[in-house]
Amino acid sequence: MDQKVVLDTLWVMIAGMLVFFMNAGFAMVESGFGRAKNTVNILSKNFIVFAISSLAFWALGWGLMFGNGNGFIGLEGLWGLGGADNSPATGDAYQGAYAAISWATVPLLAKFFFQLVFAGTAATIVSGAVAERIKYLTFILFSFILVAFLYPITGHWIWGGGWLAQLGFWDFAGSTTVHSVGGWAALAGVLVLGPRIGKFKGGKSYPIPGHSMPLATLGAFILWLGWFGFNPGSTMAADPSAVAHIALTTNSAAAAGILSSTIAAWLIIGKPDLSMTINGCLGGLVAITAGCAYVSVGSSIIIGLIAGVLVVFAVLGFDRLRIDDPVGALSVHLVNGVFGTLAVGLFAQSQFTPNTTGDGLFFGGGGGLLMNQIIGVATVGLFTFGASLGVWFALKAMVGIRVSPEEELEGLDIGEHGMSAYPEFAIAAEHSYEVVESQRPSAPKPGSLPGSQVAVDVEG
Amino acid sequence: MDQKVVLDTLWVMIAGMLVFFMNAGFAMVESGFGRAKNTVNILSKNFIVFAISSLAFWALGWGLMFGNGNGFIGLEGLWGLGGADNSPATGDAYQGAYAAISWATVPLLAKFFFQLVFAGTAATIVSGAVAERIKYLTFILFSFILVAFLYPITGHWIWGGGWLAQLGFWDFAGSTTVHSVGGWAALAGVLVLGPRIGKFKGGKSYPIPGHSMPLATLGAFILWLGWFGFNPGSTMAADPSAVAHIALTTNSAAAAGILSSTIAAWLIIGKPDLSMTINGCLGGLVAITAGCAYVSVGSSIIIGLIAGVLVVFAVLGFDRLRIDDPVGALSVHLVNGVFGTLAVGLFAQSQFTPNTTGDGLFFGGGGGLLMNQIIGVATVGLFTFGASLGVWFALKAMVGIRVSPEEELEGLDIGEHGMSAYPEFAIAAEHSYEVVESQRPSAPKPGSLPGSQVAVDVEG
Amino acid sequence: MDQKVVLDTLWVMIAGMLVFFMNAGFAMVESGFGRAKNTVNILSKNFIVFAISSLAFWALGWGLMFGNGNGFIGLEGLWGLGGADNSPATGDAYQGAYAAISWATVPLLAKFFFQLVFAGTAATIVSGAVAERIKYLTFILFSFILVAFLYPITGHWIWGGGWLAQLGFWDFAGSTTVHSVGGWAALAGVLVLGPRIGKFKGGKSYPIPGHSMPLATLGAFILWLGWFGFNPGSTMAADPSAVAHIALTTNSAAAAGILSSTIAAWLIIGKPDLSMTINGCLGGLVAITAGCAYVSVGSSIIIGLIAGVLVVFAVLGFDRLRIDDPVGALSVHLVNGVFGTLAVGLFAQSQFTPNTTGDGLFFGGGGGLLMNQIIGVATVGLFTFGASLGVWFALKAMVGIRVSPEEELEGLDIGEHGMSAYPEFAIAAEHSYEVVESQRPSAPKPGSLPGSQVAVDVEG
Amino acid sequence: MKRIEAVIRPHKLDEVREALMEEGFRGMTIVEVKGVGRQKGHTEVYRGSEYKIDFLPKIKLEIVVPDDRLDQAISIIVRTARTGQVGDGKIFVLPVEEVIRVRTEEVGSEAL
Amino acid sequence: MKRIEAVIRPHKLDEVREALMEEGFRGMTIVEVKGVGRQKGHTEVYRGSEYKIDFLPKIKLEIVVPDDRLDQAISIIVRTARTGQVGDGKIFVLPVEEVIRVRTEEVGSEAL
Amino acid sequence: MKRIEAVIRPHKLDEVREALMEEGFRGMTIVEVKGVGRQKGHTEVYRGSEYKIDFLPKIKLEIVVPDDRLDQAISIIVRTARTGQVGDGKIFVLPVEEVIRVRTEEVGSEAL
Ligand SMILES: Nc1ncnc2c1ncn2[C@@H]1O[C@H](COP(=O)(O)OP(=O)(O)O)[C@@H](O)[C@H]1O
Ligand SMILES: Nc1ncnc2c1ncn2[C@@H]1O[C@H](COP(=O)(O)OP(=O)(O)O)[C@@H](O)[C@H]1O
Ligand SMILES: Nc1ncnc2c1ncn2[C@@H]1O[C@H](COP(=O)(O)OP(=O)(O)O)[C@@H](O)[C@H]1O
Repeated sequence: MDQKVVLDTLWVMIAGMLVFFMNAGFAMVESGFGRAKNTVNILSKNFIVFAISSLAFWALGWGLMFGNGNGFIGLEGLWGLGGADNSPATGDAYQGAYAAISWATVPLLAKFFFQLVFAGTAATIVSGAVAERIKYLTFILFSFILVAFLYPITGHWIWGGGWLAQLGFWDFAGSTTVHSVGGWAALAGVLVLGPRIGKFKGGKSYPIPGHSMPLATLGAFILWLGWFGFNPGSTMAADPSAVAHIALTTNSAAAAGILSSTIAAWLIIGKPDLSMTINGCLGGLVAITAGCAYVSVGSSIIIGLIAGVLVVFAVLGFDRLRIDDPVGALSVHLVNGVFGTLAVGLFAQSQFTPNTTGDGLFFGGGGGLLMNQIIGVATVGLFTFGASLGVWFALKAMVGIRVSPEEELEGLDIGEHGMSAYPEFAIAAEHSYEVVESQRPSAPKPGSLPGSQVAVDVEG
Repeated sequence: MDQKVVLDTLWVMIAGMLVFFMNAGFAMVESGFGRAKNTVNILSKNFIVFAISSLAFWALGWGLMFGNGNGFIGLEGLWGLGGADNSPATGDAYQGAYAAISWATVPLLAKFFFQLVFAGTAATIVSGAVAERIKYLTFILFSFILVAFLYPITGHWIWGGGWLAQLGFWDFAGSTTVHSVGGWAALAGVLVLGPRIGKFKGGKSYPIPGHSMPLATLGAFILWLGWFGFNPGSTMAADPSAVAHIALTTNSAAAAGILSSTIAAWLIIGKPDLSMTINGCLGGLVAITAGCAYVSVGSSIIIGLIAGVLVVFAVLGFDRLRIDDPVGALSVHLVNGVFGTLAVGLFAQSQFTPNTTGDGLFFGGGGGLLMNQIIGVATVGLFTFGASLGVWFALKAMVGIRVSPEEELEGLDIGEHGMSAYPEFAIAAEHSYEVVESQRPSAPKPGSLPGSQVAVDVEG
Repeated sequence: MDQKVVLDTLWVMIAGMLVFFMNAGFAMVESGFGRAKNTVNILSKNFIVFAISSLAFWALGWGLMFGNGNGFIGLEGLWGLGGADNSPATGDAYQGAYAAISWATVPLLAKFFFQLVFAGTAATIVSGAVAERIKYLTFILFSFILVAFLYPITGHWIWGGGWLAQLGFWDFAGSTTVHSVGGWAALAGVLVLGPRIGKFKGGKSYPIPGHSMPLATLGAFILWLGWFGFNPGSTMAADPSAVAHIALTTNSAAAAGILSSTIAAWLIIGKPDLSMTINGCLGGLVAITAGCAYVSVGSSIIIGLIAGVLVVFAVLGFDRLRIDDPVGALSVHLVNGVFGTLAVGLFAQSQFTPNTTGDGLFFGGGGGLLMNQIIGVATVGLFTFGASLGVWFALKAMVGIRVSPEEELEGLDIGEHGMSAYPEFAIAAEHSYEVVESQRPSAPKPGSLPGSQVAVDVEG
Repeated sequence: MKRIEAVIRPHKLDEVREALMEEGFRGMTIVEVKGVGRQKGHTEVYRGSEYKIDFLPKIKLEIVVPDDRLDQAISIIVRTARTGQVGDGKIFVLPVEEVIRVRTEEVGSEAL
Repeated sequence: MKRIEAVIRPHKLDEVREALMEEGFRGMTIVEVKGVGRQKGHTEVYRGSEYKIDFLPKIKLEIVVPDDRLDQAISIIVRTARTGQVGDGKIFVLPVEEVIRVRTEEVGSEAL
Repeated sequence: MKRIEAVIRPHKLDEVREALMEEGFRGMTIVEVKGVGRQKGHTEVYRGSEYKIDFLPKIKLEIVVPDDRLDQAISIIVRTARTGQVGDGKIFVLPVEEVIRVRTEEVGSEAL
């Protein structure tokens, strides 16, 4: 067999396994940032979501995303990976229903495995933002729809040879395709759900500390590791210099994001808040995802530095907008997914991956690339946010979206799953603290934003 | 050097490392499903068992399993991996004591490393089932005997060119060779040990909830990851289409097992019990292990769906039989090890790995393959269960098998290790709950099964 | 592209990722062995340290270590990886600033990535020993200096073609270069810091149990996994027999270290202390790191057995010397880093990696190699310990090194980070135990050692 | 002096504490307890077996007050801790013979 | 009314609770406490240092009863909590001046 | 007999216990409690929001003593628990009507 096929397949499969492991990372970060009484629910969501994604992407998602079709949607080989395909043949030798990904010199099932773990990531991003109040069944249904329909459609535009790909929109490993799509779907869910009971009261925002920092930190390390599959693996080829270059830009952005978010938190909040450091790391990773193959190591450090600061301001900003995102998923995946995609338009240098992006604005390439990136970010955002909003509202009408206030107060673990995460540990009573008035201007009034309109207010 | 040797070795070593990491997965699942007071003991067992396996398999196990010999046992190159061997030479070029595994194009030590991590898995399966009451030293001694003698003997029958291999019994990655062998050894141990104090009282089964669902869930993710080494790595060759195919059947069965066990638990128990979802995932993985290279992706989904349901019924069934398995190891590894091996006889399709299984019953190949699988399952089960029973009884007579009731009540951590897993956390008192009479028919009377005959009953 | 470059790069990158993941292992071991009130701080240190290392090694460390220069220091291509370099060209074809590592057939950035994760390991070793009392900022600054200056200088001597390399000092994967360097830097820090409040009182040593054994055990498994990147990856080439051989010596030493430390603890302390078993595993791994490519599997078992016993005595010994190392970092990395390096002089056999060490003392090679190893151990130790002592004292003078006694008593989590690791769990009050007088001779008097001279004693 | 011990619902603690402090009761001590009573426990499942947790988490608030402020304190607690559902809890009043402030050795009402 | 406070072994709680409830004592409150007494603590080891844990985990069961049921309650507890080994615990009886049910403001025995 | 309930700082427990035991008080029971009083809580931050923890961890030490040893016990506790800072805690003395040792059914001072 052709050695290149062997090498590329090995690399793609190993990288895919690392990305798969990110599910464990998300599960740990999200349960660590949640409360003990909702831990079984958070773990269950994160555990089942990849199972759902596996079946949904196999059943239909892959076909919609990579099937030959028009600029908006795949139409061939839709169901059950059933299209004709003579992979690993490439180029002119390729014959089959999935021409858009025929450039990868690996068997069809290797392509599918690698793309599947990406689809799973988009779905799992949602789970953190909607945690601690969403119905288990509703989350499962939404995940299925996201991976079977929404994610593959915008995915087709970008990676499936669709109109954005033709326009010259570049997103190497998925800042937009995966992360901001997950982020927009999450934002829609958060707005339909409203904030957790007790999060915003009387014009104040009450912190709801995560119950286990070791879990959250472990999760962050696992995600960081997984990103070495996510970005360098997106070469889908064992290209030595590309893999090494991408691993390094990825790592540098993470490191820079850690530093800048820690410093920003230290300066703004007064303490180096570990939860901000973790979000900063992930923000840097998300931000470099689009450009990891197109920018220099120096640029990756700058992108990471900006991402880390963005995360801190985004967390504080969503709080003031009364948008309740328990784990910072919006700040990490949505905000930095958008930023990272735009950063390609600024920092790309043609030399790193010739015949792709060309040079960005800061390297003499003019604003054309940036404009394409803006168009991509905007259209993908509009579509995903709009469609998700529709799906969430439909689910709300049909099966309900939020657990009862009693259940939410008691914890979803008992209500949804009938069990406790830590049945033997003494859990201290919540509350019994006062919010300290900060120097920041007071939060906007209730009702001034969609999120609070639909908020459940049990205390009132 | 021959590129194929390089590629195959890289893949085998990396896959072996993933399988090695399953030890961490078992440690987390088992300690998560145990009680806080036994956590140090469970962790210690899972940590030392791979060390024991490493030495036992090196000293003798490998030789018995792969040494040239007769249909029942290896006889050449028994001790300390000491036989002549000119690996990576293969086929006619091979000369040495380990001809049965001469088909793998990798150096001897790579073969050994990969096989070692499998032997270690069999041993670690036992630890969960016998947890919370077994003496630390007794477990160590049993593990040594299992890996030095019992596992390699049946392993020789199947993978060492022995009589089952010659018969036409197929077990690609070890549903029987590894998982059901571990399961039978565990069953024997559980029966000799008897149930934990307080598990069965007055005809009722008392639930003993695991102390940490995050640990258990993390462990399940690690195991799932490890299985991408376990199954695809069992090619022992960097074969692109086989590796991709096996990774996908493996993943699909896991996903299907998650779904079906969750649904089954939801319908039967009334709630989507996370511990059942986790067992369902692992059950699906065990069940696909034998056939991962021989069945289609569609079949793998069916196998996983069945496995998930089987796990739920098996957990409930063992409970009614008063067989006390704290972590569900029997339901996962024994029941689905058997089912998965038989499933090869049903779902195998010759096209996926030509010149092996041929077609199974459902694909027009008739019942011959199924019959071979039944013979293999039965003989391996008989041998391992019988021999293990003997070993457990011998150990019971010589060093004792079970800690004292006082020690069991106080927890094995203090008794066996003199330390606490969580010395600073306030642990809530156990008990203080009532068992709810369920609609299920009441459990059989005490004493109707071997397990309860030897049970310690302190409360009585 | 040359297939060897592809293969070597894949292997180096994957191995590097495994080593990267060791950061998670260190974080888990160290936080598990620390107290709940310091957990956020320990996690933060372990999380930020790799970010710091990434930037420090990129900015300057790499250049000092591998830049062409004299026997003591690199002088070319110092800043930001900026030297000319035509990697993956090797041998005579190589042209560039980093000739010392031009033997590796991989791109420059792959070399950098792999070396970076090693530099990060050295830095993270320090964090455990100085835990529970060091200022967060001071630790960050020290880490930067260690990775930017100290580590690369001795690294240049050994791996950068410096005077020790020319002398014939061999350290395959870094028992000295990485582990004992980390250990010496840690020892200096521990002595300047003094013991934790409450550790030594009235001539007695008070145990301060770690707060979570599951975290510590998980961490140990992750480190063990990471070592399969650390040692076999140090080939920096996909050499099948070397990789398999090294993986096996590595694993055997770990297994042997587990057994011998468990037995030693059982005999000496009376119980198989899990924390000793974990340290024994890591001790075995550190000890085999220098010689993994040079010794037989049999020798690796002997080295591991010795390492495990050494760890137990070292832990007890440091305690009697009133040197307070919460996690056993000195016993693991310093003591066994030294032992492992010397073991090369004893156990090396020329056959395994020809044209390197030659035979050691026990294999007929005479004492020359051992003498070189002694010289290397001593000079690296002197330099690193001395320089670190200077840096720690300078930092103490400029920014302070130790948190206030009040903060230490309340926990660094609130003091340094303003947050709790487990805000919902009820944490039991500390203390309320009595130290049992052991049969061991009483500890030396306070004040007889540098460590206690600078000790803070709040209780007195 | 009297000691009031009020067993209340955990999520009512904030409200009770705030009301007491507003009325000038500056010191109190709480303990996490578990209670059995008329209020039904909840059912959990684990691996197919259902079981009922009889003991429910409660907070016991202990506050020592001078005799003349006893009724006021009780009425504040009753008012703020009530939801009207079974399980709101009980208030016990116990006699206290002496109070001493450790720091100053003040005794009696001075020490509160 | 009296308050019985019984410090007992944790694993005896179930039995004591069941016996009390069978005899019609429907409400009680428990606290996890630690006790020092004649019963010896156990020894732990950590990294080679041995230490003795002096405080042993106990459950304190608090139950307020009308005067006329005091002896009955005590004898139930004594009977069910006893193992005969040192460390079985103690029962303290304290006077209670008033009981109020938060939900209904009933007082006295009515409130129990 | 009297029951002394002393709310003290957690890190003072060892000293108080040792002093009591040296003077022959062999039994006592402790509970982990949280206290509000004059002592200020500390501020934590989480994701940018600051909040003040009002309840501070304290230890409540309960010790039942014969009437004639009451003053001695109190003075030991006051002496060893004091740091001089606000928050040192309080000692409450409550009457105890009866003490029974579960194991032997001894009553009164014998049972202590
Ligand atoms: N006799 C009693 N002695 C001590 N505590 C009691 C007693 N009866 C009830 N309690 C406590 O009061 C709590 C509430 O009592 P319950 O009967 O459930 O509802 P209600 O407060 O509405 O009467 C119980 O959970 C328990 O902690
Ligand atoms: N004087 C006391 N005051 C308060 N609690 C006490 C007192 N003496 C004993 N106790 C409690 O009773 C428990 C049992 O006492 P102990 O002397 O060990 O055994 P026994 O119950 O057999 O006399 C102790 O652990 C402690 O919680
Ligand atoms: N009226 C009270 N009733 C019950 N406990 C009290 C009362 N006042 C104070 N306490 C307890 O005493 C502790 C210490 O009181 P505080 O006013 O902070 O300082 P100080 O002991 O110096 O007076 C509090 O944390 C609380 O647990």
